[in-house]
Amino acid sequence: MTKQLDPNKKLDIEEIMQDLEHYHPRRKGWVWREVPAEGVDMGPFHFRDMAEPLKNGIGLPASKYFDQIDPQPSCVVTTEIASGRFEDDIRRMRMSAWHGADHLMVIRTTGQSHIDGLMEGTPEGTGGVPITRKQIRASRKACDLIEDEVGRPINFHSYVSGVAGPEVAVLFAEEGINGAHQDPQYNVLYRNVNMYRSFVDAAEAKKVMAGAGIFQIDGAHNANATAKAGWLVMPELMVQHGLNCAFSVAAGMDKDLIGLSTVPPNSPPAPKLWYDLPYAVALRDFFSEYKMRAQQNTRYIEADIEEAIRTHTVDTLISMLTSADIQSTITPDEGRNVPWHYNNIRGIQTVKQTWAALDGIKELLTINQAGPLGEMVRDIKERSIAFLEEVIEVGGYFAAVEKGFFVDSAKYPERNDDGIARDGKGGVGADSLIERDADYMAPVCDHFGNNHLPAGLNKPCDLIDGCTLCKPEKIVYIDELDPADSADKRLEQTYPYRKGGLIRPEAEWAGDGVVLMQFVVPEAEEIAREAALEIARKMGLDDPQVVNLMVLQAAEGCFVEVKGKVKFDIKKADLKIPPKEIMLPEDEIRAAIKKLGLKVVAGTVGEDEHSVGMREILDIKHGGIEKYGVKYHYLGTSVPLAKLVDAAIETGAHAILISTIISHNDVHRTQMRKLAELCKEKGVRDKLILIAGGTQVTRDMAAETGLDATFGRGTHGIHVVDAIVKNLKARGIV
Amino acid sequence: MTKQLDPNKKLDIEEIMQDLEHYHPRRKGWVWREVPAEGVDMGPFHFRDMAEPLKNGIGLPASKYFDQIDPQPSCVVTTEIASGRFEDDIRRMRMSAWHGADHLMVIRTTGQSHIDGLMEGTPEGTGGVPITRKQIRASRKACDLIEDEVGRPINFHSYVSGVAGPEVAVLFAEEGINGAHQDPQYNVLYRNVNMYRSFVDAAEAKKVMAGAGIFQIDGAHNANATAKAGWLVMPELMVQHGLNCAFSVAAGMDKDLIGLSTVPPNSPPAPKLWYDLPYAVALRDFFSEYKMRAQQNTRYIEADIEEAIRTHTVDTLISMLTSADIQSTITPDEGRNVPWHYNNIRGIQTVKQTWAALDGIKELLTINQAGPLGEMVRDIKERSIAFLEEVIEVGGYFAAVEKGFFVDSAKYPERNDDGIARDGKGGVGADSLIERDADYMAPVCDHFGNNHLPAGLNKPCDLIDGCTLCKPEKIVYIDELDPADSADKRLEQTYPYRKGGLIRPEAEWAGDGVVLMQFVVPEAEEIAREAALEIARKMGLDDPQVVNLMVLQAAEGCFVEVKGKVKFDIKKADLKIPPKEIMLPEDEIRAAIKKLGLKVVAGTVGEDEHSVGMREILDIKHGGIEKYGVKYHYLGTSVPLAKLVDAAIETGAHAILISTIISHNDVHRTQMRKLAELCKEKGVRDKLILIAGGTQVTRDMAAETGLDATFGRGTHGIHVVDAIVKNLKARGIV
Amino acid sequence: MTTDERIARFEKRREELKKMDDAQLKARFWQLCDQAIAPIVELSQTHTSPSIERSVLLRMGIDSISSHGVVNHVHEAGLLGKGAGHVVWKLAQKNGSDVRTAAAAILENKEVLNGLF
Amino acid sequence: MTTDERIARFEKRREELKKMDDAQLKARFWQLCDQAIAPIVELSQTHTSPSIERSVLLRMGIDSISSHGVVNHVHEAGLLGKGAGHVVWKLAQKNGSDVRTAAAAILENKEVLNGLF
Repeated sequence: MTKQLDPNKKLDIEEIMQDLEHYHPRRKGWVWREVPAEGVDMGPFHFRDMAEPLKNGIGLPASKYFDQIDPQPSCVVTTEIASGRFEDDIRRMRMSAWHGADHLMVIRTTGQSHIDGLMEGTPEGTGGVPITRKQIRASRKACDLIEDEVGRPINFHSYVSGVAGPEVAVLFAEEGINGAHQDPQYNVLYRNVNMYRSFVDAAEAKKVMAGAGIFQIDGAHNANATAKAGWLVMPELMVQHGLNCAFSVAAGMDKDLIGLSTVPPNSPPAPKLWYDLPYAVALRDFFSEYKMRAQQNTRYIEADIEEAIRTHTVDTLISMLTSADIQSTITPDEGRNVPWHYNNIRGIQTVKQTWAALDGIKELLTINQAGPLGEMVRDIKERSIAFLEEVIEVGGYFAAVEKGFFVDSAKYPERNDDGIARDGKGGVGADSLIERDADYMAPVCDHFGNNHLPAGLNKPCDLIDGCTLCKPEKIVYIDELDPADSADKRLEQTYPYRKGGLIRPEAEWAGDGVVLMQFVVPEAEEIAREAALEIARKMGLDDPQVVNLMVLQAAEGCFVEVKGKVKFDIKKADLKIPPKEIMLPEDEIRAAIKKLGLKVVAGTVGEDEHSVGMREILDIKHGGIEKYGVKYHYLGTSVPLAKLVDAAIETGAHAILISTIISHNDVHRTQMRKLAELCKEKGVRDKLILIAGGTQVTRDMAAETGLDATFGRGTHGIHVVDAIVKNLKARGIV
Repeated sequence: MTKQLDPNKKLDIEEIMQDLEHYHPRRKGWVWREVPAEGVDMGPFHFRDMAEPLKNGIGLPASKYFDQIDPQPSCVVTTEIASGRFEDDIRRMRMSAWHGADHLMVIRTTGQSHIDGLMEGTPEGTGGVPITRKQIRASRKACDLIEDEVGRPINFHSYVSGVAGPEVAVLFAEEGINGAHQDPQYNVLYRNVNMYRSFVDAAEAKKVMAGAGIFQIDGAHNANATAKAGWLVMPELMVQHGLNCAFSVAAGMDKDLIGLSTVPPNSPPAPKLWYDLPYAVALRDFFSEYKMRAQQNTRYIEADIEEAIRTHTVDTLISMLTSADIQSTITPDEGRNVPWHYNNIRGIQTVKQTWAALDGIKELLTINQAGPLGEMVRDIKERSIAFLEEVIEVGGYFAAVEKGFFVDSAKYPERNDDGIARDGKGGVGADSLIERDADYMAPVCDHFGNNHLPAGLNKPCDLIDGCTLCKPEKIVYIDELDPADSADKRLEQTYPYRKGGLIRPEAEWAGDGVVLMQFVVPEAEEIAREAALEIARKMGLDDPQVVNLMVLQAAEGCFVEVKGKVKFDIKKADLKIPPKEIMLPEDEIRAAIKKLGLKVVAGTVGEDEHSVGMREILDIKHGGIEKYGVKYHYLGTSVPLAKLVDAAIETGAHAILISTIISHNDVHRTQMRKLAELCKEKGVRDKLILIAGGTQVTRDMAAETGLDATFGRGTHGIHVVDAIVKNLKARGIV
Repeated sequence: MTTDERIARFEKRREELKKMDDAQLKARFWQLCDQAIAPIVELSQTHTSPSIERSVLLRMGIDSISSHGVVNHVHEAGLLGKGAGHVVWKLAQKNGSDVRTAAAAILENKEVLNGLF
Repeated sequence: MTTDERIARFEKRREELKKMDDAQLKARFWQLCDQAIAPIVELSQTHTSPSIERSVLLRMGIDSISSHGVVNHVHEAGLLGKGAGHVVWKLAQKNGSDVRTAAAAILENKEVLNGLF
C-alpha cells in the first residue's frame, strides 16, 4: 500500500528509490478526465468546458478575487519535463500536478534513439533523461503518490522512437507507461533509421502498446517544427497523420487511443489564425474518429518568455474553437535553454487561464465556413488527397521517401526540392530485416504478424506458462550498470541542499545555484551585453550568460536577461522568520464595519507634505478602507496631533490613522509615542484604536510606541481594516 | 525647424529643455492611423486589419523568421508612462514609439486633482508627473522629434480631472495636447469634488477641448476598476458612458472625438468571454456613433507578469471581435509597482502580437447572436434603460448620486447599498458656483454658456484683439517656481549616468540601479521569502524587496522575484566590446550550398563520447546544417583525426567539422593544431575548410590553431554554414 | 422604497421594454440620457466658477499665478457674476490700458473695482 | 517528370476532386492512406527484426542484456527466421529446462543450437 504524502513535507527521493525491484504499476493504460455533461459550478460561476476540480491544487494568482476557485479544463493537460536527472524531475512532477498537469512527459536524453537496445540504471542525461526500467519505476511510483495527493490520476509518458522500438514498447507495457510517442515516419525522416526496419518494428511496437492500452501520439508535428515556412506544409502534415493512423489501426490499435500531434504551424507577426484555423478545421473533419493532442508552437519561439506565452495563448484559443482531447504545453523558455521548474508551471497556467477565460466559447462564436475559411479548408483537403495520389503513382510510400517527397518547404504541389530524401538501403539498421520462416513462432502476447502457434492455446504465452505482460513477477529487474553514473551518486552530492539545512537557489537541479537577473542597460546593444555580464560578475555570479536581450531603442538602451550561478550557501537555521499574520475573512470585516458604522480620522503628521501613502490607504480608487464601507475624515497633511485627537472625539470616530513618511532622527517614533500619550491625557486611549504607517515603519513598532498597530511598505486598505476590527473585537466593541 | 534625431544617438534632454519659452505645437488635435481599405502586404502575407507600416521601428523577436515585418494594428495603440520624472519619461516615449505606440499617456502625480489651479515648472511627482506648461512643452517637443524619426504622428495625452478642469483644458488647448480624460462623474464619485461644480466646470472644459480637436476619454472604467465584482456593474457602466456622451455633445463636442473608456470587466479564472463579450456587443450597439477606447483589465491584476499578459491578450481578442478605435495597454507590472521601462514595451507588444495573430478574425468567426449571447446583450440593454428610468424617477442625476445609485456592487436592480453616495452640498468646491448676471461676458473663444457679447463681433476674442487660442504668442510662459525641485536639479545628479561614461542598471530613472532577480527557493513560503532576501543581500543588493512569490508546491519550493538596487558603477571605457559578426543573408548561403553541392565530414575527436553538441550542429531537427541543404557524413565519436581527413578526401568533402568537448590540460587546442598540420602534410589544406567547436572553444582560437573558424557555446547550424560559405568565397570556390 | 418595491417596479418597466426592438431600445436609452443631463446643461449655461473664470483670464493672456489673485479679488468685490474677463476688459477700457495691465492693477489693489459697474 | 508536368497532373486531379462533397473527399483520403500502407503491413507480417525478437525474449522473462546476446547468436546460427522465442522455447523443450536457462545456454555457447531444427 503506497503511504500518503504530506503536502507540507518534501518528497523523500531516497525512500521512493527503495525496493523498486518489487514495484509494479497499479494500472495499465491511459485515463481521461471526468467531465460532467451538465458543466461544473465553482464560486459564483457556471463553467461549460471544465472537468471535476482537484482535491488539492494551486490556483492562478487572481483566483484570490474569485473564492480561490481553480477550474480544471475538460482536456488532459501535458507538461514536458527534461532536467536530465529524474530525481529532480520527480519534484517538478509534484509541482506540475498541483498546478493542474495530469500528463507528464519526460523528454529522453538526446541520442538515445540511436542506441540499439534498452538502457538500464539511472545515468545522467543531457536535455532529457535516459529512459530505463529503474527510472520509469521510480517515476511511476512517485506519480502514484502524487495522484493520490492531488486527487486525480496522472498519465506518465515516454518515447518509443529509434532503433529499439519494440523492446522499448514492451518495457513500457510492463512498467505501466500510460502514453508514448510512436511514429515510424519520425525514425525515417529525422533519425535516419532505415525505412523498412522502422515500419516493421513499428507494427510490433504499436501492437504491444495497444495490448497495454497505451495512448499513442504521432510525430507529424516535427514536419512543421523544422519546415522553413510551417504554414506551407499543411497538405503533407495531413498525409503524415493519415499514414500513421492507418498503419496504427492495421497494427491493432483502437482509434480512441490514437492521437494526432497537431501544432498550429504559424506564429505572429504572421497572421496566425488566418492560416492555422482553416488547417485545424480540415484536420478535425478528416480525423473525426481520432483524438487530438494539440501542441503549442515551438518553431518560431525566441528567447522572449512573454512572446512565447502570447502565441501559446492563441494556440489554446484555436484548440477551444475546434477541439483538443489533450492540450500539451511548451515551456515558454524553450527558446533559451532546457526548461526550468517555474516555466513548466507557466506553461500549465497558460492552458488553465486561457481555458477559463474562453469557457463556453463555442456557444458565443461560430466558425464562418461560408467565407474564405471554407475555401481554405477545401483547398488543404484537396491538396492532401492529390499528394497521396502522387505517392501511389510514384510507386508507394517508400519510393516517395526516396524521391524527397517529405518535409519539402514548398506548398504541394510546388516543390523546392529541399525535402529529406532517405535511401531505402541506407540509414541505421539498413537490411537488418529477416523474413519469417513458414514455421516462425513467438510464444508471447501482443505479437504482430505471422505466428505459427500450436493449436488449442487460449493465449500465445500459455506455451511458456505466461509472459511478463500477463505475469509481472516474471520481469527481470536490473538495478544499476554503472554505479558511478547513477542517481544515488548525485543524491549524495545534493544531500546538503535537500536534507542538510543548506539553501541555494535552483533552476533545474537541487543546489545548482542558478539565478536569472533582469534589468535595463541604457546603452547600445554591444555595450549593454558586456555591461550586463560585468554587472553579473560584480554581484558574484559564476559563468554569467546573456539569455535574452531586447533592444528598447538602439541608443536609449536594452532590456537584458543574464543567468549565472551563486557560489554561496544560506543556512536555514540562521534565517529569522517573522510569524505569519492571518487575516479575518473579508465578509466578516465588512459586516463588523457596517454594524458599527466605523468612522476613522486620518492625517499625515509632522512637517510631512507627502500624502500619497495615506491617500492609497483611504481612497476607494486604490482599494482603500473606503472600499470596505469605512467613513473617513481626512484632515490633510502636516496635521498637529492634538487636532487629530480632538477631531476624533468630536466626530465620534473609532480609530485614528496617522502616516509619517519623514523618519530622519527617529521623528516618526516620537510622533507615535506622543499620539498615545495625548489620548491617555484626554482619557480616550481605550475608546480609540491608534494606527500608524509609513515607508520606514515596521510591524513590531506598535508595542514599542504604545499604538495598537503599525504598518510598513506594501500595506493596503484590507490590512488596516483587518487590524481595526481585530482590536475592536479584542475590546468587545464589535 | 526641429532638427532630425539620429537613431544611434541618445535624446539630448538638456537640448530639448532649451528655449521652451518660444516653443509652440505644430498642430492641434487628434490624429488617427492611415488604414488602407484594401489591406496591407508585408513579407509573404496579406493583412486585413493593419495600418501603414512605420518608417523606423523594432519588430517582435519572432519577426526575424518573417523577413523582419512589423505589422502595425489599424487602431491607435496607447501606453501609459508614469515614472514621476518627465526627463526620464521622454526616453521611454522614444522606446515606446519605436515599438509601435502612437498615443502616449503621462499619468499625473497622485494628488494633483486636489490642487485648485495650475502647477508650474518641473517638480518631481509620485507615481506620475505634475502636469505643467513647461513639462508639456518639453514632452510635446520631444514627441515632434520622435514622430519624425519613426515616421508616424504621436498623440500626447493628459488628464483634465479635479477642481482646476477648465484651466487645465485651456492649458492643453494652448499647448497642443492631443487627447485627454474628462468625465465629471469621475470627479464626483472618486475625487469627492462637489457634483454641481464638477459638471459646470466640465461643460467649459469640454467646450475648450472641442475647440482644439482634443480626443476625449471618459472615466467609466473606474466603476469596474473598483467594484468588488466588476461583471455585475455592466448596466451602470452603460449609464455612466451614456451620461458623459450626452453631456459632451451638449457641451459642443464632435461625436468622432468622444471616446468610451471600456475595460472588459471580468478576468480568469472567471469565464471572462462569457461575461465580457455580450457586454462589448451591447456597448458597441448603443454607442455606434462614438469611438471605442478599449483598455485592458487592471481590476484583477496580481504581481504575476505572465498572468497579466495572458488576460490582456484575451482583452485584445475581445476588441478584435467587436471594435476598438484605440487599444490602450496596461503594463503587466501594474500589479507590483509603478511601471518600469521594459514593461511598457511588453504591453505594446501584447497588442501588436495579438493583432497580427488574429488578423482577419471577423472574416473567420462570427458572433452567435442567436444563442445565449443574444439574450445577455438584450438583458444588459434593458437593465441600463431601467436604471436611467429610476434615476429620472428619483429626481434626476444629482438626486441619484446622493442616494448612492452609483458603484453599488450588486447587479441592477438588486442593491448591496455599498455605492458611493456624495452629498450635493459636500465635497471639494462645495457651493462655489456663481450665477451669471444678465450682462455676464467673457471675451474669449470656446467659452460655454450665456455670454452677452457686444453685437458685430466676428469672434468673441476680437474684443481683446485675439485670445491665446487664436494668437499663441499671447501665452505667458512661467519657467520654474522652485528651482530646487526641478528637472535641471535631477539632471545634474544623473549626469554621470547619462553623459559621464558611467553605467548603472535602471528600471525607471537614469542611474536608479534597480535590478530584478528571479529564482526558485526549494523551501516553504515563509522560509523562501526570507532566504530570497538574504540571497539578494549577499549579492550586494540594497533595500531588497520581494515583488512576487508563487508557490510551486507548499513543501517543494517557491518561485521568488526580488528587486533591489546595485551600489556600484561600471565604467564604459573599461568594457572590452568584441567586434560584431555580420552574417550573410540566408538565401545567399542556401544558394551557394546548392550550387556547390556542399559536402561536409564531421566527428567528435579525442576520447570524447559526448556527441550532443555536434548532433545539434548537424541534425535538421535542431536547425543543423542539414536544414540548409548540406550533405554531411558523420563519423561518430572519438574519431582519429587521420580517419576524418581521409574520409574528407574520399568523399570529396569541402569542409571538416570537429567538436572537442573535453578540454582539460588544453587537449582541445592540440587536437585543432594537429588537424591543420595533417591537412598540410596531405597537401589538402587549402582545398578544405577546417572548423572546430566545443563548450570551451572561443572564436579567437582559429588564428592561434591554424583553423578557418572556431565556435563556442550557443552556436547553431546557421553560424557554421555562414563561416564555410564566407571562406569558400574568400578562396573563390563559390 | 423597499427593495421588493423597487424590484417590482423594475419588472413592470421590463415588460414595456420587452416589446421594443433593438432600434427602439437604443432610441429610448439616448432619450433618457438627454433627459437626465438637460437640467445640468441648463445649470452650466447659467452659472460659472472660479476655475472657469481663471480659464477665461488665461485665454486673455494673463499668467496662471496672477489669474488666481485677480479672480479672488473680483469675487471678493462681488463682481464674479459679471465674468472676470468682463471686469478686467472693462477696467482696461476705463484706464485705456491693455488687459494684462488692468489685471495687474486689480491684483495689486481690488479697490480699483469700486464703481466700475 | 518536370515541375510543370507535375502541376498539370495536379490540376487534372483537382478537377476530379472538385466534384466530390466533403464526405466523399474524406472517404477518398482514407482509401488512399490504406492503399499506401497495405504493402508495408504485408511486409511487417512476413518479416521480423533483431529488436522485435529481443522484445519477444523480454516478454518471455529474459533480461535485456542476455536477450541481446541470445538474438545475436540465434541470428549467427541463421535461425532468426524461426523466431528467437521459438528457438529458446524449443531448446528448453529439448533440455527439459525453463526458458531462462535455455537462453543462458545459447548465450554461453551458440553451438547448442546445432541440429535443433
